[in-house]
Amino acid sequence: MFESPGISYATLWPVLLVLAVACAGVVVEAFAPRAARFNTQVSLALAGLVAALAGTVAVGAGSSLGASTGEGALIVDGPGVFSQGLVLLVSLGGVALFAERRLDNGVSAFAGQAAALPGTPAERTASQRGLEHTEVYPLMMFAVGGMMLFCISGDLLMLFVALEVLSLPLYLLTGLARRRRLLSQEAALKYFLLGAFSSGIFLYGLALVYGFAGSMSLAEIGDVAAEEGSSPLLLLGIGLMAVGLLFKTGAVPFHSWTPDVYQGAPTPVTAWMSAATKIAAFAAMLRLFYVAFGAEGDIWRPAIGVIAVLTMLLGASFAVVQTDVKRMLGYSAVAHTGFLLTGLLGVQTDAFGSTQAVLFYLTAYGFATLGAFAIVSLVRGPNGEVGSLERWAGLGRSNPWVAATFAVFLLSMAGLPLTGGFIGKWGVFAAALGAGQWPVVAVAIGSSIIAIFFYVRMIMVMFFTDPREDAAAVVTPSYATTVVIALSAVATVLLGVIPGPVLSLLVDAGGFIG
Amino acid sequence: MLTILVLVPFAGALITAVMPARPKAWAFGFALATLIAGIVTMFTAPDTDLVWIEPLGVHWALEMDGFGKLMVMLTVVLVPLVMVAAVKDHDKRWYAWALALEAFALLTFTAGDLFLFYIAFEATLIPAYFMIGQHGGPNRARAALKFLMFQLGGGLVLLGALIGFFVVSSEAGSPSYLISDLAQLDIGTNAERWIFVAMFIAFAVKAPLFPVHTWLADTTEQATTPTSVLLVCVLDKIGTFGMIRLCLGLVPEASAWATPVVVVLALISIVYGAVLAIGQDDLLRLIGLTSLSHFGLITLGIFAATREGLVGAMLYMVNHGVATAAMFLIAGFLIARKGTASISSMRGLEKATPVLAGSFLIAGLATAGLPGLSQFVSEILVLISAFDYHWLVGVIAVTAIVLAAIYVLWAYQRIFTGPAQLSRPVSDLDRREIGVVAPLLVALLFFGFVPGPLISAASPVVEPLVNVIQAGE
Amino acid sequence: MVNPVEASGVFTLIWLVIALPLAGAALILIGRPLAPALFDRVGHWLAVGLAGASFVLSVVLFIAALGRDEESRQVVQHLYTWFDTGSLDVGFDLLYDQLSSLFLLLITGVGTLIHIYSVGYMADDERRTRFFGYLNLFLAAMLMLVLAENYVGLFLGWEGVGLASYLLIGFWQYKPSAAAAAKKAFVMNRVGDMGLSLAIALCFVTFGSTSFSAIDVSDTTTTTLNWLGILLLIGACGKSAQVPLQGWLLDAMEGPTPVSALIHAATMVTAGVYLIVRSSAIFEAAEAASTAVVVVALVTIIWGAAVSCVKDDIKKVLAGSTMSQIGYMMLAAGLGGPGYAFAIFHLLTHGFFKANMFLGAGSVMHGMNDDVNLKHYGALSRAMPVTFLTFSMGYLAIIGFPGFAGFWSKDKILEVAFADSWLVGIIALLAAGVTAFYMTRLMMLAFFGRKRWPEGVHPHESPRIMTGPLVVLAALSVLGGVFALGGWIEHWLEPVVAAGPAEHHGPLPVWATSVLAVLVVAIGVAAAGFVFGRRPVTTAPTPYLHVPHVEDVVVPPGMAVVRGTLATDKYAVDGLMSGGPIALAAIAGELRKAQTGYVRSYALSVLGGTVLVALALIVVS
Amino acid sequence: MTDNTTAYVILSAILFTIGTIGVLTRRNAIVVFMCVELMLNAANLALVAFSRMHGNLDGQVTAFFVMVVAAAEVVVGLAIIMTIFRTRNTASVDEPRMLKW
Amino acid sequence: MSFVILASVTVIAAMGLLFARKPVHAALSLAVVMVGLAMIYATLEAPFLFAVQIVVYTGAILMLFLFVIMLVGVDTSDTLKETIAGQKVLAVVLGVALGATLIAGVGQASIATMRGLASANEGGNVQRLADLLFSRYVIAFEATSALLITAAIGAMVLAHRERIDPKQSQTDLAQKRVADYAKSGKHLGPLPPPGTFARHNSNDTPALLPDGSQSTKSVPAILAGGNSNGSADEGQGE
Repeated sequence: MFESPGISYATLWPVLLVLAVACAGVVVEAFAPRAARFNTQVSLALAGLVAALAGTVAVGAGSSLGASTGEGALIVDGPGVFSQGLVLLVSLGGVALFAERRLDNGVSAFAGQAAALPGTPAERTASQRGLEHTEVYPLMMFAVGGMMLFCISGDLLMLFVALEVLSLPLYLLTGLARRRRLLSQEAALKYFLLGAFSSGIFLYGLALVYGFAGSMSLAEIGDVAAEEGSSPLLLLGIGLMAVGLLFKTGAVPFHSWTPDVYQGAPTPVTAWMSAATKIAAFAAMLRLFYVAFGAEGDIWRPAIGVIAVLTMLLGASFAVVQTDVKRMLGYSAVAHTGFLLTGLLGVQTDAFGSTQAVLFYLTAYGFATLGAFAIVSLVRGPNGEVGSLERWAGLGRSNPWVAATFAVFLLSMAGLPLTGGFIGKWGVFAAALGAGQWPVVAVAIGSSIIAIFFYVRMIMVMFFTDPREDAAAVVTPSYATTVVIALSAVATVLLGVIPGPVLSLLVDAGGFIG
Repeated sequence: MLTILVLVPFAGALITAVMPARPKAWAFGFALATLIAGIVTMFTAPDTDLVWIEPLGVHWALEMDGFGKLMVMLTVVLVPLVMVAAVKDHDKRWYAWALALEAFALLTFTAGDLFLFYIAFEATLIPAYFMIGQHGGPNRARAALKFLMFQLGGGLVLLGALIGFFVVSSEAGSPSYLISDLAQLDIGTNAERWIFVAMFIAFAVKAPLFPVHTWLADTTEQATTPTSVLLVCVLDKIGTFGMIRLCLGLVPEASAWATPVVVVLALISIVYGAVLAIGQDDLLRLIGLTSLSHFGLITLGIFAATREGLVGAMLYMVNHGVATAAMFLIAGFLIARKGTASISSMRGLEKATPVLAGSFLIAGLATAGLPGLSQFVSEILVLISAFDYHWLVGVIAVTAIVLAAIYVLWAYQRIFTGPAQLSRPVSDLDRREIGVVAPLLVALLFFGFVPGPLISAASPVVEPLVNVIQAGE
Repeated sequence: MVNPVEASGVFTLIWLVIALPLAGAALILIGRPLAPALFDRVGHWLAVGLAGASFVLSVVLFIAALGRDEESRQVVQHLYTWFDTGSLDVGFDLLYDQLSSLFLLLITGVGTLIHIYSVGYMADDERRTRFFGYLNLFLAAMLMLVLAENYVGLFLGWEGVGLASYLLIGFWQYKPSAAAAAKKAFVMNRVGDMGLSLAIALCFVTFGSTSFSAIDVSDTTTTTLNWLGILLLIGACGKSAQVPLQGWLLDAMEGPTPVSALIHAATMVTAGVYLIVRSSAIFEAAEAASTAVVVVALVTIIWGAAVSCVKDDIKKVLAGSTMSQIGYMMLAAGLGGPGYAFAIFHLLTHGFFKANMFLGAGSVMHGMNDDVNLKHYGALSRAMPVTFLTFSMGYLAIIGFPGFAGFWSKDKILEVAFADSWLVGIIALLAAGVTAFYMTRLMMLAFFGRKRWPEGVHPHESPRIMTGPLVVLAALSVLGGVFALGGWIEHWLEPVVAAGPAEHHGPLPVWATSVLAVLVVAIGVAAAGFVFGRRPVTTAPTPYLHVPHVEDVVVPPGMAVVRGTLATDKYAVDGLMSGGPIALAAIAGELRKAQTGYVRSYALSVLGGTVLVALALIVVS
Repeated sequence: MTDNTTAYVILSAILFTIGTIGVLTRRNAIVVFMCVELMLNAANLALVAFSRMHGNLDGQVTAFFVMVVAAAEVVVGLAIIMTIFRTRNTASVDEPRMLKW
Repeated sequence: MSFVILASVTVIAAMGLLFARKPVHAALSLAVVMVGLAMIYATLEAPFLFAVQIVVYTGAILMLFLFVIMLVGVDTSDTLKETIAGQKVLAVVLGVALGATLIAGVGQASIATMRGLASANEGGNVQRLADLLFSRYVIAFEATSALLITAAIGAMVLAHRERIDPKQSQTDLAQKRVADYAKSGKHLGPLPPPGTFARHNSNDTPALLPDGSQSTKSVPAILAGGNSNGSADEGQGE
């Protein structure tokens, strides 16, 4: 009865490597002396990610693309590998941001002693001694591994496990901020409780889908669904599973955690998580919806469309009234989810279809949000990062380069031409319009206008407003952060100016397969 | 060659931004280089067509027909002039932005690819935003924001049209954004109309037309006059440029379908803008609002879609650019002297500043369409075409000439005439300022009597458009 | 009908007629700021010289034209193509024909005289040079107006004279009243220009060209022609100060007196008459339009005369009279047929005697320290003998004293009027009487009676340079009738105005009209003599006419409209545009309260979303 | 012993519903979390039932995985809850609400 | 019949989660649910899960819950009074709506009768599960290791206080005490143990000193500030 599963390690090794690095990190944590841990962990993580990235590229270029492995548990197809690569790229940036220790007097953004109570002598001692939790790197690696699995999951079970693998470290990382511990812990609690709640819903949907199809494999579900047509069981399953994924991406009305968590989490975590989670979640969502539920497209598209509309409108509108930069970017992330969902409404085509559109959007958005939050972490006052929008006034004069770079990211998020965000926006709108979803596109355009408002206002505040007395100042970061910001900016611009190569790559990568 | 035309100012912008010493001189040098490049391209300008973003069918395609030449010339001539005008109270950032604006504006006017056009169309806004926001009146930040919001709003609507084209083009085969390809495209009536509406909204915001004009006066009030010149005289032209190039050029049937509505909007703009201008106390707002009226006339000429109308509209775009530039710059010099733009706080300045007053009057009368000054020719052509379209349209449009006389002369009367009351000495235009204004005034006079070169540039472009439209009807 | 030949010989110099004064204007206006001292010394003589040169050239051209056959007296000179859109071809073309030849003589002749006069009149003005620049500019524009071969060219001159008029009325712009008057003149002229602009448009739409020679009424409906005529009439009303666009002319007297003489009496204001005569081909075929011209003319005749009766300002009396006289010309033009020629005839004689009287008035003011109030005059005949005598010539001419220029020209018009209808004739006739009345009043108050001079005023005769032109113009006022000898002017203009044969089917014989006119005039003079000669009247005999002018009716509500529009724009239009974001922010500000911070609320929204999604999927399927 | 799958699924749906309502109404974080566990258990029940219905063991395997996942989740969750409790001295989920609007 | 009984028991026990005031009671009712479910699994031909459910879920996970409840304080009880306006009503309405939708959906679905697992379980349920687990689901299985490690790290990070200073030995402590006494005359003897002379014996009840006043030092810092008897003006006796 037992058949050895045909696992193609040639295509899987990048994921396994990342997970192995995570385990190695744990070992390091256990045995390496404290002084050596930071450097070891960071180099380990960077090396692992770089190697995995190289591996992903090799897999992407290799001939085995499109094969399923582990008896269908994982599908190593073009879009999947692309999103894996993307996750790895932003995670590289994430590691660099995690490792930033120059901003806060030689310590990182993570708590010195998470177990020490906020405001106690123990906490102060930990801070003074420069303690930090180097466990964040293995945690992050686990999350990255989970995300990579999420991108290529070929069955429901894998999807669920990967979801948890990527989520649990995120819950933990959210609660590890060095400053504003209370906010951070609150964010962690909220993220965790809601995450668990939504994964419960997701799981129930999974059960229903399984009940309908009798199989966990996405492809088989797709076949059964195409054969038998829609049953309430399947539809309810789709709905509940969608909720789980929409929660992860932060779509309205499942978005409420987003601003709180984005604001509360340590900024490097926010930066990385906002980019990476969204990439992984959308990759999984695209696969799930196109491969398993493709036949029910006519049924779920209206619902997703309504959610997209709500997400865009509310995300953008709420962002308008924010006074905290991180929170504003959090709501902006919600709005972007809406735009991405617009892209989801399209169909997969041979040429430029919704898969390409969404993935490109994710690329552009990933770099922009990574860079933007990285800059947020630079802008500080006496008590750490300055979130208050008003205190950013005049930054364009005191630090023109930083402000200008931030403006580039904002403009990209706003979707202005010559930035990646524009092509991304163009793409998702085109995908949706091509599928005849013009009402959603119309709303999307409307909410883009709203969204532009707060991005542009931010630029106005930085460049055209006189600084206040307690204005924030920019702290010079280490090379790590500088490089991340610079590369993100370059990528953002390049994606706008010469998007051709990436688009061609995506077109060549084809669509999601089962 | 056309690529160079675009790249020169762009490179100039970058260099100006980083140049530690004498950045303004560098900027001016680059503006002059662009002027030279512009002149050279008048004669030898092979079209460029390179594939840019293959999956989307986007090309780096540059081409320049007679109409494009007119707009390019207007741009490359105005930029050095405003740079001279701006030298005193603008820093190097402004100069860098101005060059960037020039680069993108030139790109818009020469784009042979709709996607490229759109990118340049939107990209112009960033320099403009910073130019408004960094120099000018106390409320400039808000004005800049308002400006940008209106423009980007319009731009996003245009994006809808852009995507619509892509979808149609993809369905027809391989996608292409080349304007020449799109013109061949068979778009369904319904889609064509929607595309038209989207494009028109964008261009109406840009131009501007009633009722999406409200950013205009706020912007011109707060921005410095050199900025306003670039905005109103160059940037806004993209709106009407787009109406001709894209609305008439790509979706002629829909244009014909929408003409009644457009004409009504244009008429409202003409009268409304002029009436608003009459009621202004702020000189810069006044000048800004006159443009609303003029853009109404230009639009009217475009959509009347006769030979006279189109030629007139194209000429009008150039002439309005020159005349309004002169108005703005002179007003700027005046305001620099008085420290305020409030008309009611000026009186009897003619005595102290006869040259300034005279220049203002000439520019103002040009704006009012006095024969012998360049704007007249375009205005009469537009009026003729409007009358040709429907006599009532002509009758309403013609009120512009009275209203224009009122706002120009009343402003002149309030500012320059009456007993001189000078709390502090006010000097007349100096050499630099005359150097800025004189070329514009000479151009106004010259093209008033010899508009031939402009017309011969515009005519070949008009011919096919008129044929298409008449065939469409 | 205009059917010209190409320019040759001396006629290739037509352009120079315009170019000379234009060059003067350009030289002076640009050169003065560059070299003030030089131009202050010679600028005015330069202007005089160029105006004179232009006059000489005009005379030469006239003589040359006289020497030509009737067929080749219409000469067109194509300078260059002004603008050509493919369908609309407007050349920068000049047309020298019988009509423009007379105008050339009048404009350059009277113009030169007034230039000379101004040298004296403006001697003390520090901006005199610029004044001459403007005068030259005016001449150039006026010449362009009458020499243009098409309506667009005419419009160029038309607006050019408007500009010059604006500049000159407002020459003393430190006076707010002058500045306001200048603006008013220009704006009201522009109201007329709307008509002319539309006429150009209609002309193009109808005939496919704006050239005079392209006017061909044979293929055109009467309705179109009537509209064309009415549009032209509107244009003419503005420029020629005809009711209802007459209001600016009285205010225009704020300008220096030579300006009033040249522009607002002799030349520019008659441009409307020129326009109608030039468009005679259209009016001949457009009966309703012609009738409209007649009606406007009659109303203006009465209005102008009435105004003149009650004004105490000497220049305004003359201005009202000008209106009235131009009304006569319009009347003649509107009546058609030989009337066109008579209109031009009266235009010429009026140009002489009215310029004469204006300059005389200027001379008086010069002596009276620029006081214009008739109440402060009196008994000036001895203080200023030359002025008095020359003014008297003008006076006799205008009231139509037999033998004087005005007699002949007005007589012709009365003939035509009576030929048309009793009513028209009688109104014209009575107005002639009123003319005699108010002019006599002016004479009595200014030159006779007691001295009413304010203190410190010592009237004196003007210098020779001013009286010289007065004498010349006085002579012309007397002798202007020569044009009518043997119906010369009718014959001369016949090829242009397309007049029918001069037939008289009037109810009265020609001689009876003349006699009646003389009688009525005599009564008018007598009445004035009776009223003002016997007792020292120092106030106007009737209460000021409280008839509102058009602009008084239009401006206040106009400003209300402006204010209303401003408010609309600020609150309604911009409110809608910019208020959207504000409303959105307000709504979002309220809605975001849903983000309570309670994790359970968040969970609630997740659950709510779940229920909705689930239900939606079920429902959709 | 019944062969009717529907009954099991309905039971699981009821448990699931109770779980969700509990999450929304209970304030003690631990209890809230227990309700989440109830939801997972409900899903497990459905999985096992469906597994039997379809005659394959995928559902059972999944249920097993869910238990593993739940175990890990519980550890992490309780750790977070403990942290909050130690800081604030309360396990109420309503208490930490500095992040809002 | 057994299903009906088990179903009723589980549902009633599940209701306990909604209505039990004390977390402990909730945990215990959850235990009942889990055991009930385990029995249902047994009836559903899932003997392995039956065991795992009891061992892992009831035995491990629930014990963890209980443990934490102990840490947090067994006494703490939830008031069931709702503080967020409309929350309870909406929660019930939406929850019931969801449940109704699910039940209706499931009811409508044409669910086949059970095929039974006889063939699938051939050779033993555990063996067949293992076959699947190590073939088709082996990657997921591996991935769960990541989960478990994450959980372990998480617990360590959040709960473990790393020792920063070297541990003080008895000698060190004694020397320090004496030094303090020498310097500031600080009490040399041991602190009173908690609960001494007190009416309650929980950790957070301060000891009463012989003079009847309370000693704050007797309460662990972590519990100080909680609701104990007479904490309002503690320490005044010293």
